[in-house]
Amino acid sequence: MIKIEAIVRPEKVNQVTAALLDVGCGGFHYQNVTGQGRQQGVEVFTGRGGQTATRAAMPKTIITTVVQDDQQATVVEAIIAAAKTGDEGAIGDGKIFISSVSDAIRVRTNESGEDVL
Amino acid sequence: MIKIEAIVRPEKVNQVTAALLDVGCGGFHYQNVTGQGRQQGVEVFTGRGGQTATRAAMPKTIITTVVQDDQQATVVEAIIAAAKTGDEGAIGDGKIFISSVSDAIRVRTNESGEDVL
Amino acid sequence: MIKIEAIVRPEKVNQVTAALLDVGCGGFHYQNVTGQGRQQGVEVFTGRGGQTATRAAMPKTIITTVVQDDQQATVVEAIIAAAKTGDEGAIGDGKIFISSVSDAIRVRTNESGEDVL
Amino acid sequence: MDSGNMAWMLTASALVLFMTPGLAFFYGGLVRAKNIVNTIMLSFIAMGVVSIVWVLWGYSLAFGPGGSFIGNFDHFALNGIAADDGETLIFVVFQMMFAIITPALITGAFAERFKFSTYMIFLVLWVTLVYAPVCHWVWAADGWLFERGALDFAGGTVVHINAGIAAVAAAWLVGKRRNIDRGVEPHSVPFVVLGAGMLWFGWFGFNAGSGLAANALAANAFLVTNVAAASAAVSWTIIAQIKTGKFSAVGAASGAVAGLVAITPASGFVDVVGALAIGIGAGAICYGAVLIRAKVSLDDALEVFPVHGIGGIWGALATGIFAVEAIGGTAGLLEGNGAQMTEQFIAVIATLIYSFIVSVIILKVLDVIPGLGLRVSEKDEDAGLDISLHGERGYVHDGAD
Amino acid sequence: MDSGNMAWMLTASALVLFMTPGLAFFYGGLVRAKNIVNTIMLSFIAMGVVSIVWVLWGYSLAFGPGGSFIGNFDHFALNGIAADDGETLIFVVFQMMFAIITPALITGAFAERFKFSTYMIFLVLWVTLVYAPVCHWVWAADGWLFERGALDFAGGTVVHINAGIAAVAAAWLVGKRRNIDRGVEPHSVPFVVLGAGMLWFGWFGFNAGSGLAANALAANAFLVTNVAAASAAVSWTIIAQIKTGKFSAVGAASGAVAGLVAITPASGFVDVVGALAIGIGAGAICYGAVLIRAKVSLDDALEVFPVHGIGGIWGALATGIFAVEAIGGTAGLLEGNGAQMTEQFIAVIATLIYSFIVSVIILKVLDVIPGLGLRVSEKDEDAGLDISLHGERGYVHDGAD
Amino acid sequence: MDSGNMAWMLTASALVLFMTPGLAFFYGGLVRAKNIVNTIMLSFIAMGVVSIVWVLWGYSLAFGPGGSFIGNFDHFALNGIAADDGETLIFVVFQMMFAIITPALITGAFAERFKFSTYMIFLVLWVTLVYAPVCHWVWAADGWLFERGALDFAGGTVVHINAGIAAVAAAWLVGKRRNIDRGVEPHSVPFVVLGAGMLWFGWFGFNAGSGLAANALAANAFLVTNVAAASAAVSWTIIAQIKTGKFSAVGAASGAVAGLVAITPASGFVDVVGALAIGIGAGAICYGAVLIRAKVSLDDALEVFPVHGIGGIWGALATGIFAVEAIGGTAGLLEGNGAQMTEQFIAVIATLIYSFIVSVIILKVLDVIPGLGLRVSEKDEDAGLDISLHGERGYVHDGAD
Ligand SMILES: Nc1ncnc2c1ncn2[C@@H]1O[C@H](COP(=O)(O)OP(=O)(O)O)[C@@H](O)[C@H]1O
Ligand SMILES: Nc1ncnc2c1ncn2[C@@H]1O[C@H](COP(=O)(O)OP(=O)(O)O)[C@@H](O)[C@H]1O
Ligand SMILES: Nc1ncnc2c1ncn2[C@@H]1O[C@H](COP(=O)(O)OP(=O)(O)O)[C@@H](O)[C@H]1O
Repeated sequence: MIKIEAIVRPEKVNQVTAALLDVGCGGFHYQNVTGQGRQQGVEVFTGRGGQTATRAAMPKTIITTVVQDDQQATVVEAIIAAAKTGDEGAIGDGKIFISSVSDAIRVRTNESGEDVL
Repeated sequence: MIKIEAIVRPEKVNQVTAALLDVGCGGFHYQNVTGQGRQQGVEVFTGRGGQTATRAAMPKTIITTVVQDDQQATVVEAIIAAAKTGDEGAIGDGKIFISSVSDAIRVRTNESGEDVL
Repeated sequence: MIKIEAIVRPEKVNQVTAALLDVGCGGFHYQNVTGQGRQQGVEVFTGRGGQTATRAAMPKTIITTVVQDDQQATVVEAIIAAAKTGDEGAIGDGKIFISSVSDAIRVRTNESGEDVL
Repeated sequence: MDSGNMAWMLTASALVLFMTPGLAFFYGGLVRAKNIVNTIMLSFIAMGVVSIVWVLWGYSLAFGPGGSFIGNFDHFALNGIAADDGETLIFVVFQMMFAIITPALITGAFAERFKFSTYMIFLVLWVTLVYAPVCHWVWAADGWLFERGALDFAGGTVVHINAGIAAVAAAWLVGKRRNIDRGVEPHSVPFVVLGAGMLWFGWFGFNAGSGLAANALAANAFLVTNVAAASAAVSWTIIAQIKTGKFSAVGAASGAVAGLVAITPASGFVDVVGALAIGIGAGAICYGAVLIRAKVSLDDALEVFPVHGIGGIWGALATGIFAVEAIGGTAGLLEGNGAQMTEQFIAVIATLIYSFIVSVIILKVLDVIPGLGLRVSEKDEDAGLDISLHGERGYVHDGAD
Repeated sequence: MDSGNMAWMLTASALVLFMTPGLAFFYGGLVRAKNIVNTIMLSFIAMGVVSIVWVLWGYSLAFGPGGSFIGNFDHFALNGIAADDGETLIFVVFQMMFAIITPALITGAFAERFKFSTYMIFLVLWVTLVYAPVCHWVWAADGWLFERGALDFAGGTVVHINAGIAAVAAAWLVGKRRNIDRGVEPHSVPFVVLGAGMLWFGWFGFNAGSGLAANALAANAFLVTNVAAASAAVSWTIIAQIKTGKFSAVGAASGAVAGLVAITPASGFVDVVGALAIGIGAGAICYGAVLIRAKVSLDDALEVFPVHGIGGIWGALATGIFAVEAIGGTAGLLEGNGAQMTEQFIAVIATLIYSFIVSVIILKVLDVIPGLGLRVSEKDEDAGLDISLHGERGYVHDGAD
Repeated sequence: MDSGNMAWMLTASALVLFMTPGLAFFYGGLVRAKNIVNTIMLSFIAMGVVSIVWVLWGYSLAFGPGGSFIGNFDHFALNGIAADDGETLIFVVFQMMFAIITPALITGAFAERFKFSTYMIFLVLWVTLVYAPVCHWVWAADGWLFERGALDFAGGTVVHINAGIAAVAAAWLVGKRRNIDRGVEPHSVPFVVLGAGMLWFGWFGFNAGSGLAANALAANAFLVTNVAAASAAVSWTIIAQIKTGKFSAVGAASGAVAGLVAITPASGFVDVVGALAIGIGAGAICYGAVLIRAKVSLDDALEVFPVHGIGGIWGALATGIFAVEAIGGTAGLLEGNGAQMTEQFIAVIATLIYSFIVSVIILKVLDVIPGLGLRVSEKDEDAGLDISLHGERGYVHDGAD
């Protein structure tokens, strides 16, 4: 079992989660984070609206799904297709991290293993 | 060291965290996420309250605790006991994922290893 | 590749993220969580402000960065330096967990591996 | 009614109406985030349901001719009120706003677990069977308490004691919330203070409007209202600080409301010194009442009885103590008129008994009617009433939306 | 103008001004969190821009002498209004507040995607070319609709139909929002209800102030305004509940607004029974209109036409149906004066046609002017207008701040 | 006082009271989420503490007979004011609301780091030693500035310059906040605009109530108040847009407040053209002042001096420039009365000097009293004042509650 964590633009969440379901992911969860990578900062007003400051850390959403090892390629591809801005992509489109999960348990039934996903 | 991530119903957080302390977990943290699994969607109003739409992704809370390897069974059992709806359980009660952690460090003291947990 | 997750006091986030950039981290993301460890609870008012209750779970922020294996020591040191309260540290300063990441992919370019970080 | 008095009564009516959204936010901030929509809606829909009941038969029962106990249906749908009778029309309006907020106050007792459909019917029954009669007793020219000379300038008995004791009945019959052993932290302190600010603002219409004129009595009522709210906010805050070491904002807001409750019956009768005493007393007494309430098993979730019930009783008695003849025409205990205290006692006791009993009966009946019932299912309560009853989440901030 | 009437008109003007922040929150709660600042700002800046336009030339065009179609520039910068002419000064003020909220209402149609710089110019043009003339037709002594005898007490045609149909033009020309196939959940139901509460409160100034006096007519207008809002809130809530099983708070709030819209033209002419009919009708009709709107491809994002357009049309016609001679001096259909319906129809149709055509022309022109254009870029829309146009995030709760 | 004037003064008093919760939200939205409760509470408790001080001795010191510098204790606890003297009673009330909001304005300077217990004592001392005397100078019949003929219709010097310069003293003595090098993003823009909306609404009572009557002067004051707020909101917004490319909502709200501040002293003396000039000037000048303030090391956290101090000075001088004899009975510079400018200057300078010195003394004394002190500990500041001083979190949305 592997965990796939995709950090994407918040406005892409609906597309990415739809794509996950399309390729047969059994579930996922997502949450808002603030993230910074190579993306250039945006200018925001501070204080009473006179001054501005540059913030490089931007709102992102991290979508996590645990899948079977052999689903990695399909899922990653699906995420990329859904999360990319246009055909070219744009800085800040996000990253995907893969790590291994040793077990999964379903609370409702105590089942564990790949069936749970 | 292992990381136990339990995605549970938000209303179960107090019970689950109490259970974690009971079985000797040294610490945990939790946060709200939106998650979707097999749970059937709920109908919510959209726009000005005339139309409705079905949302399958529901508010969940993910509770994370890092424990020693040999605590896995006890902790998982405790979480399940606390997070299950009734005796039967209900769809949407959540899932638990286990993964390995290679090290833990305490900021305050620079200590590392199992003592930190 | 390793994932470094630092749970720190919310008021330390700016210092910690600045320290990460200083030591050459390519990116990070953070989010608010509620956490409990050895930290003693604080008293909060409940209901209509007459009664109080002790809450041991306190607002924390978790900062996640994925880096190359050999950066572990530098990054952890930087985080500790930035997140510690005073020279002594104080209970509740937080913890850092290390785990391994098997791959990283950049959404924009499909690149993968260490170059992505 | 001259244009000046009419101008003030139009304004005062708008101000009192604005109290109900204020209450929605005051109560809404105190509950858990998963029940914010429900809590706000309990107040908001009262503006809808009670307005209709009031113009159809509520006003007629409360102020129509009848007996010393209740009016009749002569003014059904405002029948018989001439289009150019501004004085009566604005009185209907002003009183409507009181009828709206009174049952909305009760909702604090059963917050986070009451069935909404049942509540809508409860509103109709309670305004008809409890509010209208008690209002008639105290304020109608032929009401029995009015005739005895009980003083209630702006609704200490009619509104606050009445709602406060009905809240006890409701909290008792609907039972304790699930999973609240750790206490409930208010999910939005800003909303609590926003609500308190709106209530304080609107209360000037409530009290200074209750003389139905823009005159010195109104100015005095306005003054003492502000002073009582202020001194109760300060006294609650300081007492809580002494006890806990912290300055609770929810406490300050609750203190202000307690002071406003207590000055309500007195606002046409006392001077600024009386107002200070009433306010300081209200902060202390209601704070203590909250602590006691927390010790008994009654889950009056948002402390309706400790604040409105006890605050109202304190105000009713304090009116008897501090009334100044030069202001409202009636002397109180301190000016040597001990007899007034008796009347105040009678009004309090009568309201407590009547309202409690009839509220219990109404709720019991609603509980057994098939398809109604008082309480939502455990599942709905756990998930939060917003999603389960209203199909709405209070706050949607996730990336997907 | 005596002091009582002046007191009421000062108050009423303040109340109507307060509706625009109310609208900001009502609309703001309905959009996604990434567009809250923009949505609020669309209303707030209208208070700025339109006030200036109004005192410079808007008032003069609307109420200055001229012809039956539009005034002239005689009162440019309020030229010729004496400093001691309180009656005219307060009329300028009161009417200014109407001119502010009308274009603010339109913003609901193009929420979440309109260019802010273009909007500021749109405000100037629309108030000048659409609002001022229609206002002149209906309310100026020499306006052609006024002379024909069309009834519009507080702005059913001038404000609501006018804004509602301009909303159709705007939603059509700016096009559909991106990525809304799943529907948009309101990001803050509390804000929606807060806004509705502020609107309801302020609307008493709107309607009960429109007689320009504190008298029985104002009291009646106040009464029927409250009753219509209440009954529409209840009817929308119940109908939606029957259809979906849930009690939508946004629905209750929308119902209240629909009722307030519908009673606006009628509030000086109907009695409480008429108000009940108008309110119940408004809740049902506007709810249905929202459902129909969702089926056509017009992305009138916050349902301006279904609520203000359809609600306003219903109100204008209902005024013709339910007008009671004893109240406003004109009988309606039910009292045998069928002819009034014709006038109401003419006013509705004229406003619909004129406002739609001129709004389309204004928007088309703004669209083609280099550097302007109606719609933000896809990138800005996706990222949210708050960050991209305003350099502000609505809510900053992360640990770093 | 006739019923019409009384009606308006009752309303105006309620409106001014409502400004303080407005300020709580305006300021509250600007701070970081961890200090929202504290910031709101700083305003809210002023409603408590100052009301008590005012009726006990504040009013008497400000308006009691005495000398040209300060009143005396003749009216301690409103002693000697007859129960039927509505005119005096409502004046006490109306002025009380001004005494409440003035020190609340100061709190913006020391937001996010001031000790709450010290603040409660500061309120008592500052209202007694600074507010009451300055108020006496300007508005009491025997005040020295009043006798010289300085114009301050609604409180430009008494309220805004006074609070603005005290804010400098406070920001200086309490010192800079920790960890703000990256600037502080307002944590809730909606709350900022909500607060601005409430302030704008309440300000009609502030300015149009300051003539103590419902007449043409009040109507004019209302008109110019709205126009100045509007034009300052627009001018600030546009200037900031030119400089940064973004339309800041916080800027628009700040501009509106700056315009309201600047028109305050002038509102009984200028016409609509003067109001446009004052408003546009206020937006530009206060925006510039904010930019300059950001360059000096004074951490006036929420820009109290740039907006209220500078805005108030601009308003005081502009009153001397734009006063129109036909409106307020005094001509200004543009009508050839250059001498008025001298009086305006003297009033400004006297207030700046007196308020600054006495504020410094008060704060210095409070700083050295054992157990008090101005500033919270570093630990408390880092953790946020809500948890550490108030035992409350502003927002609790986590799953556990
Ligand atoms: N090394 C990293 N560890 C954790 N998160 C990262 C890392 N690098 C980037 N991220 C996350 O991914 C997001 C997108 O990264 P960014 O570098 O801006 O985009 P791109 O990869 O297209 O250049 C960042 O905002 C951040 O949340
Ligand atoms: N494969 C998965 N990866 C990540 N999270 C998951 C996965 N499957 C389920 N979840 C999370 O667990 C929650 C409960 O899952 P669900 O399937 O509804 O319950 P059950 O397992 O009882 O049928 C989901 O809402 C989601 O947050
Ligand atoms: N075993 C654990 N698993 C996950 N998170 C933990 C664990 N122990 C501590 N934490 C997190 O770290 C934070 C700091 O821990 P705490 O024990 O209070 O500090 P310290 O390590 O300085 O004593 C906690 O609030 C919690 O969020």
